[in-house]
Amino acid sequence: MSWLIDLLSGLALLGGVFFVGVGSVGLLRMPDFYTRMHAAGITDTLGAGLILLGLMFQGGWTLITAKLLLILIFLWMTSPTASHALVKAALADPDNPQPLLHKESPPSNS
Amino acid sequence: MKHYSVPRLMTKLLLPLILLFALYVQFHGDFGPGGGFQAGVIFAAGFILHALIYGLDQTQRLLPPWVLRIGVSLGVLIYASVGVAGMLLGGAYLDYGVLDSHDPMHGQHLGILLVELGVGITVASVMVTIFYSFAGRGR
Amino acid sequence: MFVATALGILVCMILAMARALLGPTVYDRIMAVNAFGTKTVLLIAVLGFMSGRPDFMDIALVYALINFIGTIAVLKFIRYGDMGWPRNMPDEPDDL
Amino acid sequence: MQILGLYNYWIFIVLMMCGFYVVISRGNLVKKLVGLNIFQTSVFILYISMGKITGGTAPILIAGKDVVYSNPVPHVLILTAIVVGIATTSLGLALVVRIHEAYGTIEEDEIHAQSEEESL
Amino acid sequence: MVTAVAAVRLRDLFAVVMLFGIYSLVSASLFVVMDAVDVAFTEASVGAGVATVFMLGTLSLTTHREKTPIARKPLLSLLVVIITGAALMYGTYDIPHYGDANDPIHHHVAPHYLEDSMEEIGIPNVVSSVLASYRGYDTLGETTVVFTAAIGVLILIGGARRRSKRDDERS
Repeated sequence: MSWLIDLLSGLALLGGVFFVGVGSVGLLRMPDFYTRMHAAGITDTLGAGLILLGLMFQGGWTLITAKLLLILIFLWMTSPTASHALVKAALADPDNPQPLLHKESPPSNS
Repeated sequence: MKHYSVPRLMTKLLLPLILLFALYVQFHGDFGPGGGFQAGVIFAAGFILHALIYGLDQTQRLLPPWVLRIGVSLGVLIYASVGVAGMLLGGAYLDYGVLDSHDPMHGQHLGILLVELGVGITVASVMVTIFYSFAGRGR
Repeated sequence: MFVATALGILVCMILAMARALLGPTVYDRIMAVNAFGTKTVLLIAVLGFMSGRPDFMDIALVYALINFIGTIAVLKFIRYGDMGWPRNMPDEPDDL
Repeated sequence: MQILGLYNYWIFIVLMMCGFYVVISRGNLVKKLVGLNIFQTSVFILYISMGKITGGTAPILIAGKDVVYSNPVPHVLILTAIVVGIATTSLGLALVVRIHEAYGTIEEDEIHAQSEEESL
Repeated sequence: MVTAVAAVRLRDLFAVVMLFGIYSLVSASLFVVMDAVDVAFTEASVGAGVATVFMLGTLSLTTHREKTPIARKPLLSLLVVIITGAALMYGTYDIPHYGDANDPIHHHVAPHYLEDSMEEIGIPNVVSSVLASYRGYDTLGETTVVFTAAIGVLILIGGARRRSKRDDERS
């Protein structure tokens, strides 16, 4: 039973690190602000979720798991809110370059 | 106001959790990491979040500045009076062992609890006071 | 296993820090700082398990909360240049 | 080996020198405060690193186990120092705000220039 | 560590404040590595949240561009800094090694705190017991300093201007 838990948590941690890595590379390499925002979302949801899940497997049914769950809930509540506020602020700022979508496609279809 | 709803709702959901967590840190400080200083700062951070989202006036209605001014001094007063109480009960200043005549360990527990409470009240009030000063200055 | 995870997160933190340093606009920097905070939460959680004392999740919890407050404060500052909004003005543009 | 064991002090010295450089070379008052904070944090790191024992763990006692704990005394000192540090920093920031109201600038050179003009 | 170096180079004070937030996060994780959990807790709650908010408050009341682009006398400052750093580094050769269990500081009062805390105080967190009980005077002094700082801030920028503005509106 122990090896199964280790295997599961190892897989989850590996997946989590992979997604965090993808998010970070995206954060660095994407061409403009809005696409970078998209990459950062991966870190916040899948990466954090999988890593904390892997840790939860190790924690077992204890207070630690409850706290990890709380961290996960907080992260999933706060980071979309922060992203939402961030994008709204960026869109409202006239100095900031607007998304490419508005420049390339005619505004009639949406 | 209606465009501002997502952060507002989240604040409404998060604020009780933050304050509850601050209280947990305050009173669980004997067993895990935590204590008066940290709890005070977290408590203040909760109110700062409220002030950022809902505006300073709303927060000042919730937590008026005169409460804070009392709180700032009350914390230090609690701390110092715990020491004086120890002196009155026949010990040295800030010696908590005499607070409970049966078991010195309970006295120590009680003393640390009260002292941490005093520290927490002072730190929280000081942080919110400073925030009010900075935020209220700009208008 | 935990060591590998922690190292991976560290590398990602360095990437996020590079974005925060390079970031052409202010918003890029804020986003990088936010992502950096999230990664720090994960790193602290993993470190707690690594050192064999996993009862220190409180710190990670505090990070998750405080990071949000910091981001909101920065955004608010950028948007309004003032901490005391809303003032008693009825026609304040109120979309953040 | 003799030298490598001292790396924590080197990190602390580099950080401290960064803070020191900002404080003495920059004219902006807010930046000076940030430099002072970096300086302060480097001292924190020095204290905490002195309290660390290799193989030790955090000084929260576990009943019934025989483990090495790190030294709690520096932790206590730094714990209070951080909170006092933020309080004094905010006092400094308040002074900066007052200076800005009085002189209309937060650059040290301009303040000196203005006060010299007044004294003439 | 790199953050600090970078933070001093940037001219936009706003970015400096944010980088200072990152720097605080990094140092807090460093504290976790060095077993100082309580300190990391404090640094996390103070450095990332409250300090940033206060600095932003100051920036909103003043200006957020630094005007002088480079240091006034960079060479002189750099020279002073390098000399001081070299002197400090020379001083480190007599200091005990990192993580050495035989340091003098681990044999003065710390063993007493660690061994007797359970019997005398009865709480497992030694940091709390030292903070509140063994070194109670110290903490009382610290609390008083925080109190005094709040009084100072109140005197300096507390609400004075608002009252005068209200008077203006009344008159």
